[in-house]
Amino acid sequence: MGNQQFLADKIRTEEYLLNMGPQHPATHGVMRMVLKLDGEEIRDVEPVMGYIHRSIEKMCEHVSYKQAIHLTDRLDYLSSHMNNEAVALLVEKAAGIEVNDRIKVIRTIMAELTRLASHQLWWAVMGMDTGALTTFFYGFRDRELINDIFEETCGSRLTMNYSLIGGVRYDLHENFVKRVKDFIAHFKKKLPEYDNLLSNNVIFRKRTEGIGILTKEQVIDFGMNGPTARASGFACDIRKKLPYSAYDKVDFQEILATEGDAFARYKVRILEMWESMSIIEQLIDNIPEGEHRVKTKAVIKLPEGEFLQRVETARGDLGVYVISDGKKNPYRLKFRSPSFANMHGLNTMSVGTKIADLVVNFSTIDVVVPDIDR
Amino acid sequence: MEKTRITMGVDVKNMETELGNEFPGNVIPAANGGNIVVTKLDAAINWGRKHSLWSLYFGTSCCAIEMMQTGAPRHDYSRFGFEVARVTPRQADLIIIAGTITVKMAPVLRRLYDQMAEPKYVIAMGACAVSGGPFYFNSYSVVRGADHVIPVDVYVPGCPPRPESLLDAMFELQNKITEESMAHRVNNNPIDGFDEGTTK
Amino acid sequence: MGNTELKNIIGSWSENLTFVEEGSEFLIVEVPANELRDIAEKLKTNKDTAFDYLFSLTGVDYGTELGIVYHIESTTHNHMIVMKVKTEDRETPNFDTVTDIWAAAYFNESEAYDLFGIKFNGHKNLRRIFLDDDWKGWPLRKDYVDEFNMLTR
Amino acid sequence: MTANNTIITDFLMNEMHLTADLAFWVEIVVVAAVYLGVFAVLGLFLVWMERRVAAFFQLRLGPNRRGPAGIFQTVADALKLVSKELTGTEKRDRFLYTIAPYFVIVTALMALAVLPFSYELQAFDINLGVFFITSVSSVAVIGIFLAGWASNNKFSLIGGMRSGIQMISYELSTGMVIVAMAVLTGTLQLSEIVGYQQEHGWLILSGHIPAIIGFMIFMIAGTAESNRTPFDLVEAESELGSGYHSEYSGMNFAYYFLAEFVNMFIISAMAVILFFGAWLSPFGITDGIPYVGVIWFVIKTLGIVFVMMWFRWTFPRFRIDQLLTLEWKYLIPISMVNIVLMAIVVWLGLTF
Repeated sequence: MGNQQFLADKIRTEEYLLNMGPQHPATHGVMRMVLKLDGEEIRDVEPVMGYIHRSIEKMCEHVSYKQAIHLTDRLDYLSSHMNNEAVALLVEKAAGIEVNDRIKVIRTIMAELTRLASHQLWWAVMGMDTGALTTFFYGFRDRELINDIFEETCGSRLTMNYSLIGGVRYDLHENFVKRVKDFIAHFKKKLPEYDNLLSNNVIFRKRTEGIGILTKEQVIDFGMNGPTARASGFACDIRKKLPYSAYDKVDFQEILATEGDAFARYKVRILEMWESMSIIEQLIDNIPEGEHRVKTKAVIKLPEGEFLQRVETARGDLGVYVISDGKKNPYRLKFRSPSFANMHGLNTMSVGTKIADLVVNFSTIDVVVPDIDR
Repeated sequence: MEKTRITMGVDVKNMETELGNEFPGNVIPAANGGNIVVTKLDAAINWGRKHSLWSLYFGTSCCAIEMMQTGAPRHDYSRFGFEVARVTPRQADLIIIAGTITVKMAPVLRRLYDQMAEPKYVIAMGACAVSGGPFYFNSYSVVRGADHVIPVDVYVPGCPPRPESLLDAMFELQNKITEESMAHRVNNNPIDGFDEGTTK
Repeated sequence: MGNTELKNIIGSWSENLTFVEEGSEFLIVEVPANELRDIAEKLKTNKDTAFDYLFSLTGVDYGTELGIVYHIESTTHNHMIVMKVKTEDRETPNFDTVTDIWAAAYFNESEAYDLFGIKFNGHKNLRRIFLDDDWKGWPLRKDYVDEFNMLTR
Repeated sequence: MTANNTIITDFLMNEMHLTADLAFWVEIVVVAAVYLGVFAVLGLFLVWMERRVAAFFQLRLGPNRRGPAGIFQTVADALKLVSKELTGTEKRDRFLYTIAPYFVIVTALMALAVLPFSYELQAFDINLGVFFITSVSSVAVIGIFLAGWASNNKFSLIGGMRSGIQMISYELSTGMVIVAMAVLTGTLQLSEIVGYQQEHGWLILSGHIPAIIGFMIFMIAGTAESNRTPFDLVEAESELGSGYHSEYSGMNFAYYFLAEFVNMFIISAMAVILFFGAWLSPFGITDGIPYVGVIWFVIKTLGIVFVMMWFRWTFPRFRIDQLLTLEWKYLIPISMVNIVLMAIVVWLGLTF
């Protein structure tokens, strides 16, 4: 490549900084990425966060445990049910509150429905980021059905506040089972449609295969989790490793891929949607009878010490770490956010690639910005 | 019959005063719209402006999901011609603040608003944009209400508000645009004494 | 591997480590600040412990002293340990960085610096990632007072 | 001008008693005004059609509140864009910034003037018609390039650079396909191409295999030429925001917005002229009646426009290096072979 070197000496190119600023369609919210570019090749990505830092951890030090649950909805609003469940499980384990099987099964079904809704939205926006704008409307059409189910049972479409300490807020609506079954039947016909529209599209395959490759060691070293890490072969599914709620009574397969490129991360999430549907099907027919809420004291005080609860949200494992000094509000409450951990891999993934690849990589690690900034 | 107000056990008398004075920063009154004299030409131009509100691609947190749902097939705001969402503020004439505005985001929102071409409208969507929402107390980095930063035309309560209420807010804005007159709009600029919600 | 075997292995590395077991389901190791780096090095490289996954790094203000809590997990043996480091000095608290041992600490240490003011010597790009650069004070400290922005209720 | 004094000049000279050359100039102004009207109405109609077709593909209703099927929606858009403030960055290159939109508009209009809507309705019938259209549409690149450069914004600079590379490289394959069709018809004059198709049937049939290959290449390169998905890297929604026209607002942006749609119309009109017999009715049923050709011309062109809109709502976007490899390593060699193949077919007289 003699002339390449010759040209490189003759033409003096200079690197420049580009702000993929807080307001940009590819950043799914308000995240700023300062790109050091040489032409269209990316030399370095430095994310600047904090544009939606709402100091939730400081607020949690002033509110009681029951009130802290309602703040967790606004963390990762696409898996709001799992966030509530995380704090509820922590307090129940720490304060020794026993929940019956019905509550566990309801929580698991709701968690899987939220995961489906989150993956649908991810797929919709992933298609938009690569340029196929129709996927946005297909994804949201199916998401509306889940919103109807949530609205009827939990009362709200997005930030549910459904699970509380010691159970769930309302009992299941009487046509909840019918609606969920209709949705599963509908979505089983529609998911192959997603594959025909985007997954098997040759341009999409060209845009995602071999892009942003992460090996298993890199993923572990960066502390990444969720479908992004499972695409590189790192088995980090908390539902399998430390089963909580009704996950021990359900047999499902943890999806692992080995290539670790953008298409592997895409494929893992699509297969996870099938797994979530099979989990719901196993649970929906035999929801045990019982109280939907166990009696708890008005003001719950945790004993001295520190507690950790890990839950598998749609983006990865959310860790809630509480240091309690026996009073009614936590001394220190830390949310270990999955998207914040996944951000570490972005730089290694996109150095040397083009801006279009950065957009694809960023949307395959499926980041929710308020989950990062807390 | 004297209208009774349901206050649900909150004694409203001193609640206003208690909240009133400690509301940091001052609120910028929205200036455009709301006067009587509308000429034939205004009516035609207002009809055009009213029915082609192109919103800016701007969503910070949870309300952005509900804004997307409004664009989705079921609630579909493309029936009214809103679906052209422009990415650059230059070509947008409606900014829907969907989500919380933090202290670090306020100058960015301020600059976006300045970059927009003149007949520009603002919808504050969700409790966070209206008044700081769930982050009103004990939070050190949230601007309590987007009207500290830019003048807001229509407020949409709810956390997050349903897509129908966002559509209703857009119709509210359309009604406001119909009575707008170009003479009134040009001379006074509402943003002389603006504050970014950080200075006292 | 249970807590007791872990305690024996790690206890053999240096004397001034204190182990705490009650009040938490994992073994807590309190490490003095100057030995942080080599204990972390040993935790990762030792075959029996093999702690290679830094789950989370949390800054804590214990009232008089500032501390960092490391939750480290081993992906091969599937056990977890909690490593704590404390310092009395509240004006310029600093610890050695662990970013070259676990890359997952890169943004977490910036967050601890941003919200608690704890510096990490050797960290490549320690900056405030969540707040403005000219923000005065460290918000998550217990003695942080901001009468304008914060309405405490 | 086919005949030296057409209907308009006769009307002007007899009733209005104007002298010959004055009538000639007045006629030019009248025709220009008509074409400007056609340009505006066409732009508005195509924008409305795009939004309805998009809604049709995306399971939603699309604009249907303003007028019967929302047809006044684009009128409202136009009214709003007219009355918008013209903002722009402070340190923009003022002269180039204001000139840029007019390049795109003027070239779109010039190309529109040459199209043979029907036997009588053709403003100019110059004898290198097709060559004139391609050369004029290649001038449009300057408009986009200048916009990218002059608006002092890194995103539009990248958009402008991308448009420069893409438009220039895809003109090669369109040019070669036109050369192949010229080999078949033996002429570049539009009316003679249509005349040839009147005797031998539509070129896509008479030229069989090389014509079909040429049509496919032309459709790919044409979509790239008009910056539409899957080649819309120039104003890639998710990467560069609004690409080269992100600093244009109000009427300047409206020029780019309309020009993009009219370019799409021109590309599909060229495809119809070169392959599907411009205004010829399918089996010559209505060829005799004057002025009816327009209807066939518009129907066929809107058919191809629908196909181009179909591309937009199904395909994701290329990356810049994939786009260039597709052109330089695949389309150009194939179109060269296509010319040789067409030459052989014509030489052996195998055309129908």
